[in-house]
Amino acid sequence: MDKTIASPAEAVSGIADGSVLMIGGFGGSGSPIELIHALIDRYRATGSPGDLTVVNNNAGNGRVGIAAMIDAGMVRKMVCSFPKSSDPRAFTDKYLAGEIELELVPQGTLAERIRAGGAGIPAFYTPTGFGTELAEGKPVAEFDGASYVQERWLKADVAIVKAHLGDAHGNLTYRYASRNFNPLMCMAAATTIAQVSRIVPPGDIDPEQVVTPGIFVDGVVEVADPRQEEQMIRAGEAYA
Amino acid sequence: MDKTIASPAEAVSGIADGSVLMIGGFGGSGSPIELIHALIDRYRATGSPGDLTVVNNNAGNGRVGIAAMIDAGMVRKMVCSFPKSSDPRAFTDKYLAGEIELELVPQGTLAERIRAGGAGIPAFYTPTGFGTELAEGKPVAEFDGASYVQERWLKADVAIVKAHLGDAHGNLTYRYASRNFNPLMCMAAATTIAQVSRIVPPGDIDPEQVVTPGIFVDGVVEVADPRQEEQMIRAGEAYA
Amino acid sequence: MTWEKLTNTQIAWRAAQGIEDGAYVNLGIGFPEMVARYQPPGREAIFHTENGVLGFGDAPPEGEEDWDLINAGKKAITLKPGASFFHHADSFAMVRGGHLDVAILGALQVAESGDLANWRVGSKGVPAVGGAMDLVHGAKRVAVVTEHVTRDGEPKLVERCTFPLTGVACISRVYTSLAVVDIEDGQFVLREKVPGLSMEELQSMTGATLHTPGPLADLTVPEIP
Amino acid sequence: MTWEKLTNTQIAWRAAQGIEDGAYVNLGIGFPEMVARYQPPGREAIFHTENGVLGFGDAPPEGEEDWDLINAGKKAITLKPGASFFHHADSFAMVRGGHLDVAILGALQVAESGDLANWRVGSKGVPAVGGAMDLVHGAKRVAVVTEHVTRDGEPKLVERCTFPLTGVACISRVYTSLAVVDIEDGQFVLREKVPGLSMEELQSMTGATLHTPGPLADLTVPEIP
Repeated sequence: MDKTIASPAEAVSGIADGSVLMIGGFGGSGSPIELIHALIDRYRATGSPGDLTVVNNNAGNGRVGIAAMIDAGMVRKMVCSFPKSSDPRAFTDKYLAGEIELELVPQGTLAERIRAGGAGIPAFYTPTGFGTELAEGKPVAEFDGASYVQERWLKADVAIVKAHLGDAHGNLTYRYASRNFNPLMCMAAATTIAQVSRIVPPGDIDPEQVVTPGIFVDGVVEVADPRQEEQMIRAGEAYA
Repeated sequence: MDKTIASPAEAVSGIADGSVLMIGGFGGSGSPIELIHALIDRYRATGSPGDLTVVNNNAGNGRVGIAAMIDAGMVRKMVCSFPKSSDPRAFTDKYLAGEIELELVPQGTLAERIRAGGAGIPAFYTPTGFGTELAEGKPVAEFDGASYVQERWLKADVAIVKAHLGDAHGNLTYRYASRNFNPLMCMAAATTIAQVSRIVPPGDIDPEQVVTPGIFVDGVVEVADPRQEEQMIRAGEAYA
Repeated sequence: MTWEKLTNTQIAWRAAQGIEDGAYVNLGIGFPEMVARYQPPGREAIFHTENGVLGFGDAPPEGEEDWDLINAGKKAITLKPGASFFHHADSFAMVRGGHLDVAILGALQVAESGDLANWRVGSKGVPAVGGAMDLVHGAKRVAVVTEHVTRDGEPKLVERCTFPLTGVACISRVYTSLAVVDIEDGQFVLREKVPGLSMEELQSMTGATLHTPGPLADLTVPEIP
Repeated sequence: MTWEKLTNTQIAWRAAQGIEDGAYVNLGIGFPEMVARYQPPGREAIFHTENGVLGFGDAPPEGEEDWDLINAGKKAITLKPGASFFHHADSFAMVRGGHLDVAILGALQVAESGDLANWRVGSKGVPAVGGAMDLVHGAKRVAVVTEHVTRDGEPKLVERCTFPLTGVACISRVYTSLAVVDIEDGQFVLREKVPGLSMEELQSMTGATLHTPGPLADLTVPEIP
């Protein structure tokens, strides 16, 4: 069992045009910047993968990461809860020009839909959004006298996530609050690729401290000193 | 913030007649034996709490733990997936005599219903049990061409669980596979009491290694050398 | 008689007095975050942030930020002893599952029914909702901190929200720059108003009837620099 | 011609040959657990148990059990490098969410539709289902290991299950003491039968039509002590 992959470029080489792509992270925390940029490199070199639906809590910031994907024209649609940031130009410009679609989902519902996708639960009821425009057209039901909205699972063709330690079985740990959506997306995608700061031998991660068990992960690539999106944005960097 | 409680007797003193009581563990692994036995002591001394509905994967083994609760006559109903064990007399005798009710739930559905109770999800759909007698009378629905059963959340008045380390905030870790249903039950009960092998100062459990965050726990009681149910059964012990 | 409206820091101070020792609390991004600064002496609330941290503390000194340790507003935070990390589904299980004691949010409008509008003014621009629609469900008490009227003098406490809703019948208390108002049985119930402000004046700045079935107190807060 | 039926260990051996290197596998309690012993050289499957362990190994020597480290059958186990622990909801997310490659279960009856009955004979006694109803959904392949007929000689491969169902249309392959049978489009498709056993004899011990659209091989297994 060896799920290690030699490079970010190789790790993202199988992502197809038109894919639904989950990208971990909340803002810059837990964002797999090097995998995203490898995907942009591939798109610039080959024109593929394009026409992507990207699932992420946000819709990019500044001119790096997901924002750079949007700038590059690879993204057809965003599924997110908060498509705003300190520098939201990439998404905002395309959205106002009608060049990108948006499916806006409340943050907790987004998390739960992804978890449901990973857990084989095709639909569930939540109080969130009941009576609001984000529930329009969705089935509603009453349980024990309260009203709820039916929400559907969310699955992806591929998830790319950022973790801290990883092993050849795909077991992962995360650093601080960079956990966020990453463990859920690992569960909900047909193929999951994780960039990790360090690959360790199987057994080095205490079985009680594994956050994402390897069964949810297909490939692990080491990026020893990952860039942090927030720092890149503060430094005014652009991935162009 | 100090959720520590001095003794098992004090920890179980607030459980009322007729309560829905979740008890953690899978067989003997993760079973809060000392809290259960403190509850039996209280029932023998005061006649309360009786008429309990107990949620646990199993229905007791031998003459200790949940089996001893059943023997003592405190349990009106069991909600479980597998009411059999190496020595299932306590439940079997009462069940065949019509003296105890049984709600039989597939194990994964039991886990998911408890998680849903803790997560504010009143109902969800699962493929499990579709077309079987355990789904009789439940709503069914089709999603993407497949058939699913609607299941409801499961909540409790009180959960008693067994953990390994705990702190005054209620943060918990578990030992090996004794995790099982315990973290879910902590979420799903109005009041959760954990017995732990050791109480440590807040901050001693690495925030990344907390399995149950303290928000789900109301009381923590130290039982320094907890008994293990399986060993008690092999030794032929009875709590009578 | 003259009266003075509360500053945002004073509203935050007043809201902080309503939080019990040991309460689990989520504060909305921006203005509501200020509530954390004014915990009364001897009380310690545990703060939750949607992105998976319980028990966080103040911002670190500038230059010492770790951008893997942020709150829902994407500001750098620190940890207190007893903190924990968890993923987003567990984080919103805490929210939706009724485990938070208090959530305090900002508002565009609050209706006497308890409806809240706080995420969108109209149909223009880029819509963004974040965790607001989840937070209004589940917390045992959901309160609002807000100016009493808009910059243009329009009431923010109204009979019916005209902006898109965040949630239906979800708010139980409103701390404004002029008053403390509870929502009970579909009515605004006035609990406190700033000294010197008459009922008539306050009612004229409020878009629905203020009821006073019980005692009415002065809304007095300390000077906060 | 004479023929010999397979022993349980031989059925387990045959089922083990169908598990790829690196597969995630759940083995039902009892007879199916034996499959783990016969992984072909050079292949390593990762075993999952419902109570929250991935990557467990053999039983420890007697006397060295740790009863916090058990499998779904409540037998003591050991861990292999790369193991992990998780709670029951995550464990069944692995099951229901389609993350297991193979689940292998025992059977009372298997119908040509793929229906499985394996949890209850009738309406008497104490019913117990455990994780069986979950395991038949989600794993990419769900196989059965079983005697071909009951002790009384009744077929276990049938047109329609008469015992209470565990799951509908969930089984894709059956390893019996006499044959390997796939279930495709609501039909039993015979792949292998023990040497010397005629089609007629096998059919007479089977409760529904065995189809042979493709090549038919001898079901040969080594002697296992």
